[in-house]
Amino acid sequence: MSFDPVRVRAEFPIFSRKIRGKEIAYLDSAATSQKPAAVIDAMDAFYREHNSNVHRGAYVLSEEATAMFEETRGKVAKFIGAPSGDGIVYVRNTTEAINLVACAWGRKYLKAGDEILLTEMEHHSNFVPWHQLVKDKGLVLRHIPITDEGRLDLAALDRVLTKKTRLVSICHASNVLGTINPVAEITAAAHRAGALCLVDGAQAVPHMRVDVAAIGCDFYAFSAHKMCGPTGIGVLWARPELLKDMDPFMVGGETIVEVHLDHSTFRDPPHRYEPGTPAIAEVAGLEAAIAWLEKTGIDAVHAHEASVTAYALKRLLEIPRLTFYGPRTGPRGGVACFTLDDLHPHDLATCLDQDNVCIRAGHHCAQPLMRRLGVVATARASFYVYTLPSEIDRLIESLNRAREFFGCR
Amino acid sequence: MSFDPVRVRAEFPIFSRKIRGKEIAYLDSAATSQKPAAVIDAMDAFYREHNSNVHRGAYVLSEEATAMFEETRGKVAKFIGAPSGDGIVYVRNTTEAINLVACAWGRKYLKAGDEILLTEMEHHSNFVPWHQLVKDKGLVLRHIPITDEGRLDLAALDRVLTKKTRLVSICHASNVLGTINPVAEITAAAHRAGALCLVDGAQAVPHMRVDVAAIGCDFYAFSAHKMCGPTGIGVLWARPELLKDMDPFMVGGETIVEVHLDHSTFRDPPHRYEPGTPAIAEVAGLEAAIAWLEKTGIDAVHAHEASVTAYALKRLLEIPRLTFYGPRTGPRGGVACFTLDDLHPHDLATCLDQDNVCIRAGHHCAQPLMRRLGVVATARASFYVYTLPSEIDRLIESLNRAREFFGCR
Amino acid sequence: MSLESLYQEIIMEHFKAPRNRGEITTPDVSISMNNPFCGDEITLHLSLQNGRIADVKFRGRGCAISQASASLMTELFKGLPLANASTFASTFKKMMRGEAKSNETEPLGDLVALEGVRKFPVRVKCALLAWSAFEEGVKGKK
Amino acid sequence: MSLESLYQEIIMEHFKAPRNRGEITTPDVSISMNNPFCGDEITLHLSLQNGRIADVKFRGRGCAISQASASLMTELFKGLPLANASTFASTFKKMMRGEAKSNETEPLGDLVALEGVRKFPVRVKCALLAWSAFEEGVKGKK
Ligand SMILES: Cc1ncc(COP(=O)(O)O)c(C=O)c1O
Ligand SMILES: Cc1ncc(COP(=O)(O)O)c(C=O)c1O
Repeated sequence: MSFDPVRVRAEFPIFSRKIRGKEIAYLDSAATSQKPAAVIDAMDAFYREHNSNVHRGAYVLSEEATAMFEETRGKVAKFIGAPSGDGIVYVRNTTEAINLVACAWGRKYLKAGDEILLTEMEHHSNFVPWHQLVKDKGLVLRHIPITDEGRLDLAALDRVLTKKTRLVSICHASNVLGTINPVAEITAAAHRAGALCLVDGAQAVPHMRVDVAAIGCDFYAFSAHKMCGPTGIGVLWARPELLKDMDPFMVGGETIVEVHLDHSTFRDPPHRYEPGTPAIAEVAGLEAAIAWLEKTGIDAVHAHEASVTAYALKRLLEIPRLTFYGPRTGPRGGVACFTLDDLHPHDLATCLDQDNVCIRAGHHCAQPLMRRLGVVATARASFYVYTLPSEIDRLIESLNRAREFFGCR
Repeated sequence: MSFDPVRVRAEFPIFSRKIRGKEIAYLDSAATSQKPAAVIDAMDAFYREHNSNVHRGAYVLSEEATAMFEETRGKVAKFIGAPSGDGIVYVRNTTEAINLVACAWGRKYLKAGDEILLTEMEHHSNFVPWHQLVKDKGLVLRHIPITDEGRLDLAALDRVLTKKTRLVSICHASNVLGTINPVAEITAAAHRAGALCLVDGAQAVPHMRVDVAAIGCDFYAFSAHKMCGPTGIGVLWARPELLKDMDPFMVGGETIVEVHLDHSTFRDPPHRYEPGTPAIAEVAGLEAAIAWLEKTGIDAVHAHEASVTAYALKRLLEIPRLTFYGPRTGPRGGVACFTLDDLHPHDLATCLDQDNVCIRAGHHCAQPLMRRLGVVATARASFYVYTLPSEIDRLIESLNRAREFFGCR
Repeated sequence: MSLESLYQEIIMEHFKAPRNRGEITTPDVSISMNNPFCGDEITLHLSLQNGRIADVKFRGRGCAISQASASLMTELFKGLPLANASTFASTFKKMMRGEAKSNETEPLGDLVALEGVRKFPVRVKCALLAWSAFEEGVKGKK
Repeated sequence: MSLESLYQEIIMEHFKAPRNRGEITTPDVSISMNNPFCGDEITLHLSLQNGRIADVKFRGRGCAISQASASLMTELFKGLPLANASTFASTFKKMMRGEAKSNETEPLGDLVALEGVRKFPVRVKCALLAWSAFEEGVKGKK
């Protein structure tokens, strides 16, 4: 079955909505994706037909909910190339996944003088949890710099990856530059140096085939809401051997074997890390999102995005006085960051909104990268499986109208 | 408008489902409640019409989502009698709320020798986070004992509440005994002793009018999924003055003001405690749940439950060799815990499931209380706004069938 | 699935009159385990002689399924070489996962009555409790 | 709401030619602030004399709204008693929350052009940035 973008788009109910009498050109999928009817309906059906708490009920509803909840671990594992569901921990989002590693692994194993290696292009979610740990533990943070084109400067790796590096934590794809990082290569280097490797896959899993076994990494994090799934659920995959020995993070019901008045003992992973009633309906939504992406074909999704992105880059670069950030060639993700003349991205975004062209303006939770690029904020258009070339045309027209309105040269 | 249980029940789609050709008698609402169509539809509508990330987008969808997300804080506050939405932190569930206080407040302010006072009837979620803290910090845990009838033994308060007590953390209503604790009185005693008071309202907010201002407590925690709302969202209310000075807990996008390569600075509450993309659709669901409970009338809900519970107690106590746990008189919550002869609660639950009577069997995440009661597990039937007396009749019939099947005396 | 197919006669019989309940004074293996879902507990004692299970006893609190499973297990194990017992344990677990063929389960004898538990997923852990305790207890023994 | 009602002529004029940009060599008040949503920054300098704002300058990077708002604010403040400036700041914030009556906002003069920002909720913080910096900077001063 060939990929038909118009038919795919028709599966997303939100695009039948009109604002100011016009369709929405939603170019902010890097912030969160829209959801196909199949995902919305799956959660709906859960609440209407199967809703109950998991794990403890000896009745049909609870058995159904539990089976769905646990079997989805295996489906998630398969989707990202992990050997089994044992390494799948349900979390709220990518941010929580990284906090979990920082606390449950980092607090247990790291000591003063140990080094953590990040990159200059990380999302705040892959900076701030480490900042906390660095402060508490006396660790040292290092960063892989980026080239002017917006790729990791791997020539610098020898300098920043040292014998003291205990963890390398990097994004698989940048939410600003669109760069896709060579995570397998970096993982191999990390392992040679005796360090573990965490990959922040928030911008990768929705858009391309991910294979954690092939990457070889130790931790992999992503969020459902950016991959056609619901809010409130994300995944930390970790090697089961690592999960087994890490400390508990948040604790409570579900995480324990025995509770006494003054102490408790903990269950095996993954449940050890899933405190309290989990996001059950959201797991049903995640399952549906994965099924939908598999049905649509993740390679087809990637190819479609690549062609839309190539078209967008071509059209954007024709605009006078537009500064573009990130690689212009080679495989890259579907985000296009830019500034226009001396127009502030906020003013631009507000102008575009008048035409229902939804872009993001700001630092994109990547202030350190913004500083490296010498800006405070940029405009960002980002694309997904449902993006049509006609939406790129609307973006360009709207940018031109904004230039006129603000009297750009 | 008077309360019509049959009409109310008709608003819950799950009750039109038949299993083995029969309707479901869902008597496990203390584990999680069923959801009215209004709540399911609100989330559906969010995804179909308004879905977008919050806080950053300068376009209509994002403005709508942000307004809904932030305005719901005020509605939640009003629902629990809090003066404003400033003290409302969105969390995953009650368990996360308590972990948040243990980490963000407890780790900052408590030191070796300080005491925390719990009760013997707490849910694991109000034991385990403190066990972790006690171990790390050298604190002392104390417990308010319970009477044989299953009430807090307030006569013992003088002994367990000491000059060293820094926090009293107690459930508003017990998920096992049904006891409703005098939380205002205990908060006053805590404050007199110079301690703060956290109330675990997981079993109270769904069932009765809660007024945190009248209680006077410092922290109040609850979960949406037990109050007709979705999974994946809960609330920590805290006095804004306390929130202001607590340490960050989990960190990342949304929690920060400035991120540099090696350090970051944090935002004001409540956002400081809400890391990454939040459970946005779930907040829409929570808003709808509150609106539904307000429309139905929380006092009417409480009165309905009281009458169903009274009927259930009367019928249960007629059964020979049934041991009942918890107060039999006075205001109490809608849970009925019992054991039958020497029948194991698991066997009982499986028998009842054959008749589509859904009860819970086990320790109900309250192992310390089970030990106090001298049992390993009990059966538990729990009631809510949609429970009908005819379901109690089915419970009793089914229990009698089980007695016969297992040849009880 | 009916109640009768879960609680077969042989199960009810072992539940009501469990074999080998008690303790061994100086056991070679003593192991306690519990089921975190329901709090059910078991303590299993083994005495070993020349690689055989000379005696086996259990104590515990639990449901009909877990008690009958423990009783039937001890009955099967008494006098058996440890290696055979371990094979039986693997077969039993396989059966509970629905992965065992009927010719494989035959040697389990009366324990086959527990196959019906498979249709009651939350109860599978009840049936397995004694077996998990056994496997944990003899880990590393030959 | 149309773009024209947001970016009124007076706003565009102040954005393109902001007044009082720069620094004061030895300011009595110097305060920097940023908007966590977009990273916009402002640094505000005041020199005070006998409870009056003798001079005021700002620097910053930001959008048309935040720059025009800062420019208009400094224009209004220069020479004003500090107390009056604080009152204006309260009135301005009230206006942005939609809580000010029109007779209250009149003294704000050209700043009333910013009232349209109210219809663009995420942009309200842009309009308020300079004012928040002012309030933070003079906190505790008389
Ligand atoms: C009294 C009490 N506290 C806390 C909890 C934990 O709630 P959650 O699982 O939503 O975190 C429960 C739920 O069973 C409860 O009954
Ligand atoms: C690269 C990257 N990492 C992490 C995150 C954080 O994801 P979440 O907000 O779902 O936790 C994002 C989302 O913007 C991202 O783009």
